[in-house]
Amino acid sequence: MPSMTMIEALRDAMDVKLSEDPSVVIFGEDVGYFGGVFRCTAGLQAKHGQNRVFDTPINESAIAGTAIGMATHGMRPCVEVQFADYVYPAYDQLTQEAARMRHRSNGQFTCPMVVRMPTGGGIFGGQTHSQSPEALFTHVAGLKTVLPSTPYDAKGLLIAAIEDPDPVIFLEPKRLYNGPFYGDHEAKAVSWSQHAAGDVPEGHYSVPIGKADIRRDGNDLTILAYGTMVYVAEAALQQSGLDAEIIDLRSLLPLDLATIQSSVEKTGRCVVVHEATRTSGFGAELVAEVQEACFWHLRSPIQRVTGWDAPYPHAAEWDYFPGPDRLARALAKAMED
Amino acid sequence: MPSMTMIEALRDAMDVKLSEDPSVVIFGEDVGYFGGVFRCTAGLQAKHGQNRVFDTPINESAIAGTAIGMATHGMRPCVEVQFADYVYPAYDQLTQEAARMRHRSNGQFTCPMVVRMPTGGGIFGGQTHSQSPEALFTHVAGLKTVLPSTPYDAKGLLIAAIEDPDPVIFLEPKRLYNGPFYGDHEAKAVSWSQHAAGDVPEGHYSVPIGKADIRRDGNDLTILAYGTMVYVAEAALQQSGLDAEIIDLRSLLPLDLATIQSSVEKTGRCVVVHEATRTSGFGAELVAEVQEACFWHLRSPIQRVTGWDAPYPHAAEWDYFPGPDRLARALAKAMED
Amino acid sequence: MSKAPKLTFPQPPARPNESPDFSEIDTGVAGEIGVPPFDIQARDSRVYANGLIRVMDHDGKAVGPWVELIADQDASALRQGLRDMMKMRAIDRRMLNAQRQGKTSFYLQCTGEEAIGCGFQRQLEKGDMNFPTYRQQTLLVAADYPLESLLGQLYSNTYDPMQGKQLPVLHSSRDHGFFTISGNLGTQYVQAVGWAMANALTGDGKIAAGWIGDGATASNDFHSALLCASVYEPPVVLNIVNNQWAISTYTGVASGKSRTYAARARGYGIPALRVDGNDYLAVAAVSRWAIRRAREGYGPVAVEWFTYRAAAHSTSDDPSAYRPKDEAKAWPLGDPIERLKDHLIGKGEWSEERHVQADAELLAEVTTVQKTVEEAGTFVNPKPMSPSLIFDGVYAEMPEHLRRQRQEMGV
Amino acid sequence: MSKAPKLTFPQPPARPNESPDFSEIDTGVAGEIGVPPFDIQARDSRVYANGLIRVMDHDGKAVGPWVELIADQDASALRQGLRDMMKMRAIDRRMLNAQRQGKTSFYLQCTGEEAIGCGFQRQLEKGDMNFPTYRQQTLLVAADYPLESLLGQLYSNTYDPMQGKQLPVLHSSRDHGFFTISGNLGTQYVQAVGWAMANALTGDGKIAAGWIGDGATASNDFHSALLCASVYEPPVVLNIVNNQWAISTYTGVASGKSRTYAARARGYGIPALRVDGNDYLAVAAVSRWAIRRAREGYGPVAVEWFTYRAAAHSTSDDPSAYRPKDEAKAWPLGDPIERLKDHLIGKGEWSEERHVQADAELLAEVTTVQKTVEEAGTFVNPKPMSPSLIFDGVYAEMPEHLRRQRQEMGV
Ligand SMILES: Cc1ncc(C[n+]2csc(CCOP(=O)(O)OP(=O)(O)O)c2C)c(N)n1
Ligand SMILES: Cc1ncc(C[n+]2csc(CCOP(=O)(O)OP(=O)(O)O)c2C)c(N)n1
Ligand SMILES: [Mg+2]
Ligand SMILES: [Mg+2]
Repeated sequence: MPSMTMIEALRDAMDVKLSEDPSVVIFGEDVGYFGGVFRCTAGLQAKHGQNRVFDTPINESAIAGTAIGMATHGMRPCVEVQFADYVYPAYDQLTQEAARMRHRSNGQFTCPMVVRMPTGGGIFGGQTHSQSPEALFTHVAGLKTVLPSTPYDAKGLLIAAIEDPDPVIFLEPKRLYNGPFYGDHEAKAVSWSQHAAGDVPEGHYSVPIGKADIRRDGNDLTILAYGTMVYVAEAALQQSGLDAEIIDLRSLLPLDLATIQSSVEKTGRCVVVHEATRTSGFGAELVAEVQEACFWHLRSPIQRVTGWDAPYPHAAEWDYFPGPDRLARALAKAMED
Repeated sequence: MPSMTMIEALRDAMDVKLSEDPSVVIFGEDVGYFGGVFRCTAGLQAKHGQNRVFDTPINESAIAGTAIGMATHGMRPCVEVQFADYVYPAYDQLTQEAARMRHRSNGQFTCPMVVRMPTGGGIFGGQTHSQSPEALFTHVAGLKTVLPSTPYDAKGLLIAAIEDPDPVIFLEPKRLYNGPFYGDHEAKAVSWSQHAAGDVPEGHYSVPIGKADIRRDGNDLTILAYGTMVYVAEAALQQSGLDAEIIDLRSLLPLDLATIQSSVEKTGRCVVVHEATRTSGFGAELVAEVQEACFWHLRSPIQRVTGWDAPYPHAAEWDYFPGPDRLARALAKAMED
Repeated sequence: MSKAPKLTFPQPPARPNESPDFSEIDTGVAGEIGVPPFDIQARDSRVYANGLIRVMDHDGKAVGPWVELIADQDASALRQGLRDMMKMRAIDRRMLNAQRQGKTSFYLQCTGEEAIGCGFQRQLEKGDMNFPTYRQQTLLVAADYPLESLLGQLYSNTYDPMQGKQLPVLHSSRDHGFFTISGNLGTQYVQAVGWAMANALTGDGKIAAGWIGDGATASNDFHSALLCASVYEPPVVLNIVNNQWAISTYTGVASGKSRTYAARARGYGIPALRVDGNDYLAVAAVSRWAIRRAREGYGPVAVEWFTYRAAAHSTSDDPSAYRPKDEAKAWPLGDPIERLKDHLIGKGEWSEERHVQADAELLAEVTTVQKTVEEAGTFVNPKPMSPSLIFDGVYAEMPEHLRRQRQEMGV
Repeated sequence: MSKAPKLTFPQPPARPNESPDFSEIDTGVAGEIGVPPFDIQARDSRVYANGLIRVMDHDGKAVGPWVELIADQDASALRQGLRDMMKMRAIDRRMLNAQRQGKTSFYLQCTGEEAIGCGFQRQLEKGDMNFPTYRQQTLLVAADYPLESLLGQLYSNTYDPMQGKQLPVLHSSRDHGFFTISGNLGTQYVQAVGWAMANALTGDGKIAAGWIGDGATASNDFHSALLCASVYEPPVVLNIVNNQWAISTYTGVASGKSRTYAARARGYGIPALRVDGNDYLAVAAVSRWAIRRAREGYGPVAVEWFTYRAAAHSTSDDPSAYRPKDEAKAWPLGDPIERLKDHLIGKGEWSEERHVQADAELLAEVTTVQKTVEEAGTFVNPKPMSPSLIFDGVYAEMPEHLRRQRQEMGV
């Protein structure tokens, strides 16, 4: 099986769908001729033509708004927002329009579209290239929100997202584009070719939206993670030596509560980790669901390890980024009593 | 003491600040000559002139963006968004600009401004006149979010918000504008003149941002509510006959965790109620904080009673609105075991 | 003469207790502005964007070069246009009443603006898509949308194709080329451009029409729409309905110092025209020109329909608080129904008697349907549908957490 | 000739491996466009918005009516302008290098655009406020901003007035009339209008200047800004820096079929001018006109500065992937430094020798400061500040939950 980076896997997914389905179109800022600032669409315009892959003006609400028009007409746009930090101008179109179409028109108009965007920090991008806005989308009924952590899932989930009958927010942890990241920026970079999850089948396959992946079986406690934090969790376990179960959520909305519940019922302890700011972050929703579903099994308070409630700093990036040390401390805390 | 509706109390707060402080300006759609579609600013332009109170084009991001420019210059704009459902075009300016100014400029530029908006349902407004977007703001570091439930608090909190050195999102439960609402739309409407909280002192006073209000002492369990839900909670207690403590949060961010914690440590049971959709709603944050702070005191799972994860419907409004019956059921559940 | 900077605050010509004053409005002369070629460029459309295209003169005669574009519109076609407008007004009359009686939660009229949607719709083909605002029910009426569905939506009962999900007047009918209306202003304008891009990409031969009010031209999506139309040149007609008011706000607060809304669109490199929206013949002719031009691949065009919102903004509004009571009567371009009526009478193709009779017939038709529909439930006397409908259509397939919530609802 | 609708996709004149082609660009004739009166209306500004205002002719002579506006700019003033630009370029050279050596995480040059910010800033008064983009460091340099602070921000060390909170190049200095830069494009353009509204409301006699790139004119805030400027007419100069590229995207994808960006602004009812941004004299003259006009209460004006982004977008970009390598050299309006240098030499006020010497001096000055600043820490060899700074300034007073988080951080 060929080994791919997450960038190549995403590109391959779009290539597959462009080839299979004439209603698929790809557009966004710098995605056409150039192929995207992260190169995710490189070569796709040359291969499929300008009518299928093109550049847009710098206006995220226009990207979303035109995509909605196309999707309600019957096409399947898959658009890119250059950084998740720049999705806010499109927030109205995505949450009040794309998310509402099917419901408000009672099925007359539907909105099968995908909005891809690089998310998360760890690249010294400062407060406007590092944000994790997932919770702003999981609060919106009518949207689905997914976030892969491997090239294999990235391709499979993106194909599933493009084929989904409803709008999907597709968050790409940019720190994982070229390899897994275990939270130590001074350690030698690992490439996907050195990781099993870098093996990506050619052609069409999909990973179902709404199913979590148990990345590691364990009995001491359950770690709920997604994106870059999955690898931070692995690193934290190295330090703590605990036998934790690591669940990679992959899909935040809909959420695979069944998998989470059976794990926490088994371990009785739970730690939630994400990069986004804590207050009203997606971790809050996870804690709320777990404490309700597993209350009688919980043996210690559910811990949240998150980005601090402050803008993502440039210089102090590694004091902000929830790394293995901070997570390990929370794991220890969760094991108390 | 004069009795005021919440509308009159808000107007009085703006009148007081306009009179006291020349740097205060009020603007928004239809707020100038006409005085606002809910009449909150009626008479203010006639009294204070067009330079202090004026109409704007229908562009919420322009309202926010110009307000930010004025606030960073040194003025204190207090702007109105006609319905909270229409704040999304301003989301980028409010969350990426207003919220970030002080931090990113290291204090060179600050942004003392208030964004008022009517929130919540119960007026047959359908999905675009009934939303409760508070959780979309509590996730944003740098913003404060408040939500009064009485005319007294409305005036005191609005004065505090206008005087606050940082941007404040000021949500007004529109179903409470003219009187308390106990969740039964067929019951005879109660006016604020019939309610003690309708007594509002003249002149300047303020209610501190960040302090909750214990609306009812009780020992059986703790109900965390805000806005319209405070009255729904009172009605639910009528039905259930339980001796619950009702906490009116008033300020969501910053949150008065101390008051919440001591209450739940006393009662050992907690129910959270809000009108917003459940997933990633502010209730999730409350549950997460309470379970962490009060884990060893909790005797049953914390319940969430919320709007359903669907757009706010027009016809089925009362099946969507979290009323006394639904809350009473949750209270009973919380009392089990 | 140097002066200190001061802010300007656009003012309407008259406020309550002042007498209406439209002396600033230059209505031009009927027939004076020509028909531009299909390949006209924005830069050459100045006279069309800053002037006012009119076809009917003061005696109701059709004059000027636009007449031949609608040469095939014989008397029966025009009578149909008249009936469309009269039917719309009959519906407004009945439904305003119904709301006053508490039978619906909300209503909104389009009095004085009937010619625009009625005249435009009759020039469209099946499969073309309008992205309307809440004030273009005329598009449905002139598309022969079943009255049962139209009224059913207003009553939120079983006749409502949307099952009461949406606020009254936020209609949707894909089959009638009427896109689902959002309560959020502006949002659909750029969606219309996206739809038109799909028209071009799929080569389906259809076009899209965006609709926006003068006040909502201030919204960001107005800009996005014009921008994308200018960049990609899809087959879209971008309609701007300038009815002088946005609730209580004078149109000057949206136009600022722009000469016209058409002129603003022209700045985006899009050919633009300004048209008397109360002149059914002008509406029909310009609509046909714009729609054909788009369909034949000449790209986007913007049309400002110049009119006046004669009624209140909605049943929640009282205009006497912000404008002179009799301002509507003073509108220099009259009433669209009266004008088409006079035109037809002048041609000997209509009469006062037939008009009165038609009015009665239409009112009767509406009233009959209204009775039937009301039996399925009104706001005062609702016949609730299953509450579980709330969860239908949030997604194509209901996810687990919605199933749990539906159970919790206990239905 | 009817055709099926097809989408258009704006294309640059040349792509890699093609030879640069600017034959479509009409540079007009230096001195040909006059100076408009302060009370000019948008409708009368067509020639200024569609033409190109130039002062220096091909031999570097100052010609035409704009010259007298800067009659007081004697040789020493112009030499200062030249030094400002040369200093900026020296900084770019050194800092590009530093980034290549890994001493900073990121850098971004303004090569070829130096005249615009340098020329504009020298016409402002203390207290006026710029709302710059990341490519207007020139505004700081020409405001004599301390080099230590400028470089310190790039190194995110203790010399950084923002304590490393922001990405390199996102400067802020209220005292130097330089608003804190956001990474989000466009947002500050409408804020500039709001600030100018405060200038008018407080009567402080100051003005605001908005800055935006050609690509970012597509953003919603560009529209909001022009709209509010048109409605309220505050003292604001709305600058549009058209450098032909937005990262890899050709300016045509932002302009669409608009003739110029100035023409788009004119559609909003705002007088607009288009100026050769590589002509320091034209920049100085038009800036002075626009700034004075705003200060004297004649309202907003939009200025499109026509230039070319000679360097890469940033250190993360490689333009050879999307445009001809030697396109910059082919720019018909030359290089701003070379042109002002030639002008001064032509006047006998400057020489090749003095130029070489000045270059060396400026490079030495920058290098010395660079050494000092680097001692406080670089990206490869950081001297971390207290992590708890993360929590400073989120709010004026640190709320309880942030205190708890700071404790949790363990500092
Ligand atoms: C984004 C948004 N902001 C505000 C509103 C509230 N609102 C509803 S209608 C209206 C006035 C619109 O005026 P105009 O666009 O001229 O259309 P008209 O009502 O005159 O047909 C306003 C401000 C809204 N619906 N959406
Ligand atoms: C809202 C937003 N969208 C996208 C970006 C990513 N981005 C950064 S610079 C840039 C190009 C800007 O081009 P232009 O406005 O012409 O300015 P220039 O770089 O040419 O000076 C883009 C797309 C951003 N910073 N903000
Ligand atoms: Mg209007
Ligand atoms: Mg550019």
